Amino acid sequence: MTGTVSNSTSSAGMPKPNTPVPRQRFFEFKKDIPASWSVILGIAVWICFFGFWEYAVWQQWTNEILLPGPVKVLDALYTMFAENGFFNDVLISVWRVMFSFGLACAVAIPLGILMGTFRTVEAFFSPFVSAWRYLPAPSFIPLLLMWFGAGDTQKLALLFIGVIWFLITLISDHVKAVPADLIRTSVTLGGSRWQVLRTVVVPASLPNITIAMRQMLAVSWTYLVIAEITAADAGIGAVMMRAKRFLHVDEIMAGILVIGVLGLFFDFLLRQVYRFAFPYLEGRS
Amino acid sequence: MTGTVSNSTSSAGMPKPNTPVPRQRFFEFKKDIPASWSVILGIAVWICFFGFWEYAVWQQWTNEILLPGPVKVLDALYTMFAENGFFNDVLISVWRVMFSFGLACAVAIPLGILMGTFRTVEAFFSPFVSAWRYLPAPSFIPLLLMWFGAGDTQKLALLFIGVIWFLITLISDHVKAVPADLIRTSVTLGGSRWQVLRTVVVPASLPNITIAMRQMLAVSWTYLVIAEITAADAGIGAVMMRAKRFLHVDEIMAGILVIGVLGLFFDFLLRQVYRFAFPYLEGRS
Amino acid sequence: AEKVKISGFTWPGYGFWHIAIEKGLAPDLDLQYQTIEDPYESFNLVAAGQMDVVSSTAEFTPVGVESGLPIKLVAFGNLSYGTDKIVAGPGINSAQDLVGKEVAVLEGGLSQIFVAMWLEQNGLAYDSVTYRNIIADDAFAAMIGGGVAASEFWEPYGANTLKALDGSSVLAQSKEPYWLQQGVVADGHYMTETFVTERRDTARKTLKAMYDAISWWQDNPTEGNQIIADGMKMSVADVELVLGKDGSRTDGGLYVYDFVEAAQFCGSAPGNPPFEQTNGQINDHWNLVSEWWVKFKLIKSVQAPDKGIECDLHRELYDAGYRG
Amino acid sequence: MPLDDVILTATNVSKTFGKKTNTVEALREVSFSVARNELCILLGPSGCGKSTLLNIVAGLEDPSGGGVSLEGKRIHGPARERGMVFQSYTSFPWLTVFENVEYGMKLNGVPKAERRERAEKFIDLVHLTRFRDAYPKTLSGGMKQRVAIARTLANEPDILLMDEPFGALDAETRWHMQEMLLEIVETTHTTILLVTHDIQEAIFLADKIVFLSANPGRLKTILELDFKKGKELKSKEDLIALPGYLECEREITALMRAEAGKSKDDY
Amino acid sequence: MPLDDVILTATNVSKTFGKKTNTVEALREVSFSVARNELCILLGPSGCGKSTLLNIVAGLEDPSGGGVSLEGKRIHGPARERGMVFQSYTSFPWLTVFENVEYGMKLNGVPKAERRERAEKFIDLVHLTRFRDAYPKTLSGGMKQRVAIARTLANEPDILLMDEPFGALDAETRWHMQEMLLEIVETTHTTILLVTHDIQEAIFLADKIVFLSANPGRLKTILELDFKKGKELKSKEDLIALPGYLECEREITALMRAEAGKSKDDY
Ligand SMILES: Nc1ncnc2c1ncn2[C@@H]1O[C@H](COP(=O)(O)OP(=O)(O)OP(=O)(O)O)[C@@H](O)[C@H]1O
Ligand SMILES: Nc1ncnc2c1ncn2[C@@H]1O[C@H](COP(=O)(O)OP(=O)(O)OP(=O)(O)O)[C@@H](O)[C@H]1O
Ligand SMILES: [Mg+2]
Ligand SMILES: [Mg+2]
Repeated sequence: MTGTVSNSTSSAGMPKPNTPVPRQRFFEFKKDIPASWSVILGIAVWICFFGFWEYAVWQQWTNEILLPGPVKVLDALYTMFAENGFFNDVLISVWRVMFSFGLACAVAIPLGILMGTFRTVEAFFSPFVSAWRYLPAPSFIPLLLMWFGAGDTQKLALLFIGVIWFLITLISDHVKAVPADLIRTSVTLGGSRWQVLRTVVVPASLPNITIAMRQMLAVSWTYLVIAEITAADAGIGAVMMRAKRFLHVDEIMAGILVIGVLGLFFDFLLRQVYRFAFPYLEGRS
Repeated sequence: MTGTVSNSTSSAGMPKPNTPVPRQRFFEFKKDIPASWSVILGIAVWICFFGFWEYAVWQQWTNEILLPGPVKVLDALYTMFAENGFFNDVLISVWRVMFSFGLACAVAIPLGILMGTFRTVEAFFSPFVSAWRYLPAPSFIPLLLMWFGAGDTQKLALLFIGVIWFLITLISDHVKAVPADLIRTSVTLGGSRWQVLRTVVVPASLPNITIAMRQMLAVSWTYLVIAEITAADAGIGAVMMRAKRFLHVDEIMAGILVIGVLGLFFDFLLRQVYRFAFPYLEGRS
Repeated sequence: AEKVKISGFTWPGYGFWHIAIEKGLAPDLDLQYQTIEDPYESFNLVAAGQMDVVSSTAEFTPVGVESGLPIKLVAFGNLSYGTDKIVAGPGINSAQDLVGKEVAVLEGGLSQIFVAMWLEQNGLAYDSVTYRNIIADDAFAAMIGGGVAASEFWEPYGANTLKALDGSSVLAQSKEPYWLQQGVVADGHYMTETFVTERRDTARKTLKAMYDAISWWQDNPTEGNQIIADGMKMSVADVELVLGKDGSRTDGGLYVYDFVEAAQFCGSAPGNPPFEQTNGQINDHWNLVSEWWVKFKLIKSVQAPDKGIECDLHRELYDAGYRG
Repeated sequence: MPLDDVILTATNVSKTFGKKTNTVEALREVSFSVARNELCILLGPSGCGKSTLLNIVAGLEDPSGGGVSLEGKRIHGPARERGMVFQSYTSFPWLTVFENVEYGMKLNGVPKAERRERAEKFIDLVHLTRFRDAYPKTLSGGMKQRVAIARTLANEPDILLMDEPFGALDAETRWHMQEMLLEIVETTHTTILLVTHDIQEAIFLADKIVFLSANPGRLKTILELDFKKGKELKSKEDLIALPGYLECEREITALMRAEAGKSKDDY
Repeated sequence: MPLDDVILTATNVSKTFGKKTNTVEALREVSFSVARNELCILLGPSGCGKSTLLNIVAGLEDPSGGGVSLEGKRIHGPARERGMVFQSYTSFPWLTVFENVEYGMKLNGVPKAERRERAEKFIDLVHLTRFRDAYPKTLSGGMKQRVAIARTLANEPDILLMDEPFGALDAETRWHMQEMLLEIVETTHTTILLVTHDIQEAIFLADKIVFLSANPGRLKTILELDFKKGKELKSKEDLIALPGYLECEREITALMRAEAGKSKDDY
């Protein structure tokens, strides 16, 4: 034995055996808070918001025609669903967003993957894609009308060009971040370029691609109203447009509400897809 | 000596001293390409684009009223600058985007930092901010007109609400990613909460906040046209709006072109700011 | 049946297309009505050869012609009969009070001419105010928010503004005899040149179907308004606000021309249209509007009316004995 | 070392993570003390709770039971007196070497002139004088750790806590750092509590080794390295040459092996 | 080992990075060879070009001069014959342990039944049978590296290349891995070329050590570890107990020290 084992070194300076005081402060760095707090705070913000809104209307701070109170909006929402067949419009809008977004993904994912993988592809497309990100989508409505007519295709095309450029950029950035060592591993195991692409680059970037999709789906919802203003016979945006023509602001607000709820719902859905599709990921959101 | 030093182990299987063939393939994983290739490919895509466009117009594939050729667009652009005082409109639009974006940053940066730092702040604001991301900005034009009048404020407000929610989300995500060990280091050096916030959280997240700003500035440009359609006497969007009323599609396209160029220019500017403001960062873009 | 593509924005004044469709008034045509809220997008579709008929406000033709758009105004559809108003905010009681202030109009639209003419009528220069491009949908909010001193409105915005904004008042409205006589604030129906020339028979049938619908509506106003409300997806109350309840054409905000009146306005039938308008006034209207667009520097010159107006369809119908 | 010169005492420190159903017992009633000017090593198999214990001493975590006192005063929360160096590189990338070292003193309101003097002294001590105005990005991993050490020392803590400070460095750099640390102890007489699981490192550096056993972390034994007493070690070669070194390494290796064997498959 | 049983030969391998003004000479005319079934270690100070050399052997980089041949054939580009294990964890997170090990064989069109059999054999070999269907996220660093090793071995390379495979692991896990690697060599008689800068690791594992000097990387010496010849080493304790071990460690330490001293400030 070169060391001496000493078991109890308790000596001077022993602290009194008082139970430690758990410090629970309201503002603590990066400290997780109890789930109950989250829920309470999350509800609190909405209560504050709706409360303030109703109060502002009640106090007549603003014009009631232009800013009806939340109760009136909910009432309008009920009427729209119960009597005006609004549900059908919602379905049509959801279909438009989903379909156009699906198309955008079908183009952006392969292109983004190729751009992220091969510098040559990137050098070719990147200047083009970056410039088109600034595209003011509404300005393209006349061209889209001409090319696609006044039907659904035109609206789908508008939603498509509203998100495609950002989507490509995000995806190619994520693919660029695939660790080089994963690719090198596959190559030294005898993988051909096509095999590496299929068995490494794609699965490695898929989780982050899904996150990019979630972000851009949110943007797609903000374009819905613009897309459905033009030549729309149905859809949430068309209903809001008509409501505007006859100054039914409560219906417009109801439409905004529905879009918000739908957006959150699909965000939640994609979160779940992420969870279930990538069970192998470390505990990330 | 426990090992034996053997100097030249050259023996059987010596390869012929032919010079190695450098494999330079066009599609190589993550392999940097010569700068000259980048430039050539980057120019190539624009030549392809403009070439195809001019060809399509020349072959009369589309209606010339609705899709004038690039030459005609450039011609219109020249006239607009030389004769119609378009430069002034451009300045006004730039000012609007910059000012509203500055305001958005002034709100989003502190709030995002607090949300990223303290879970309680996040729990309160996050449900609210996520829902408002889906906000279809154009639907708020009447309310903004009512609150802010028909002047500049209203347009600034629209540009503001178009980017603020995403900006807050992005910034708070980046702040959340500040390494906990940096914060803990400061705390064990005796830093108070305010000191930690000021001397660690802020400088550590600032580079990524700048990147988030770059991304959202791009989005801000896409909203410019929507903001300037209503009640605008000047600005790129107003000019495009008038051009639309009188079917001057070449001017609309010129407007789009200018917005694209401005977008790229400010992106470049922020990239430079990033470079010069954060010289201490490892060789990242 | 032959397909005819028609478009217009959500406005009861164009609702007769729905009646024509619903009641099968053009048995051998397949009329398809498409709602397109921005008329300029309808004209874009015309340029692309994808639209045959567009219903819109009546002032567009000179602009379209100068841009080379292959389009003709074939009929004056209706006259604003009180639905359009110039409403002033608190403290503004006369044209004089407006000098140097901002007025919300649809730039390059009828309302701009309406305001400009009204200013001149009151002895002021047409450019003594600043025109702000805010459509009526938004102008209500803009007036409440301040900033604009007056605005040109159609219903229901005018009535709502008067109700919501204390001290607001009507400065002018389209029901006044002068405006009715001038016929400035009106809707028209446009057809593409190819449609008019190459499918003339169809064009005639299409026009006839619309006038049949108007007659039918005059006889069955309640059911007609219901059809229009359903077709436009608006409430019956909103339709009645504009078209009236009893088919008399004078108990709403719009006066709808029947076939003979429209033909007279076009100069394709003998006699004078109502409101002291003259036979063939459509050409004067063309010149009036064109002159204003030149003043506003939106077009370069006034062209001959026949470049943008086609009144022979009415004449042929009239000659064939049709009377609506 | 007289027993009454104890600076830090941990008494029956326990720690349980998680809530209700899903709890992990990381530490169970661990007691030990560190004497003034001592370099005490916390050694033990992976996951035995070394980092948790160090975090409790630093005040970054609260113990579930028991407590720690410094200079006889019960500790609450993190403080300047207990500076910590982490395994990850924590030199602030936006500050130069000098500014990094000065940072802690700035937080504590040390006047500028003194700050400058002390910073330069400690930069010298860790051999970074040449890099005084360089940003961390231009430094190697070892150099970044030296910045962190200098920064903490310049802040004059009563005890320096280090959690595997050399764990991310390559073998060769690790040597240099260990030798430098002994040099620093020689000069500054700082009290150090250092976590590692590298046995050679522990033997080379330690005055005393506190060995924890795994699942949950309990005090297994405290080793006083008698064979090193009075010897001056400057380099690893000196250690290897020391009689008793091999025996000591073998003994600790056996201890480690016994603990690690408990969960053989999960290495 | 007869000299004519050489499997890999590197001849005058040079490598310069960068272009025109801004070049780094990483390797200058390095020649060495690896015999069949040998475990050859590339040792040298940090930045001496070990990884670069290994990458050239793997075919991931092209040499600027000289060349490498395997089984007498000049190599071009990466290939199945030269499987590589990296320091970073490269087990594919989206595949289970079994699918990871099977992966290389799938690329090379090995039929399903054989794939399964071979995969299970190598999973056994690295003691991961219990974790056959687990995803890498549930594995520790050491286990991830074992997956990578099994995957490469199951692909039956002529030579196994490893770049600091245990560099990111903690000391204790590193032992286990080293011992396991010797076990594997015992069983499979694989030829291995391994990069490290841990001297103990090098001595423990090597049949032969190729020592590179720094700035630029040149061959300094090749060491045959005669004191280990014929001895059976199962654990680190065996090595420590072996006569001649201390002397060998001291000798290599001195070599290393001499090289590292060249750029003292940059450790
Ligand atoms: N925040 C936490 N929440 C839940 N469990 C934790 C937390 N931190 C640590 N643990 C658990 O406590 C035990 C001790 O962890 P700790 O990090 O202190 O070990 P360690 O000895 O430092 O290990 P290593 O040598 O790997 O650094 C482990 O079982 C770990 O999983
Ligand atoms: N892609 C590259 N471009 C430019 N220089 C490089 C590149 N890769 C390596 N180098 C340089 O070549 C030299 C050798 O690097 P290498 O990574 O091979 O060393 P190493 O011996 O593996 O070091 P370590 O022990 O730190 O892993 C270093 O000076 C390094 O900076
Ligand atoms: Mg630890
Ligand atoms: Mg290396």
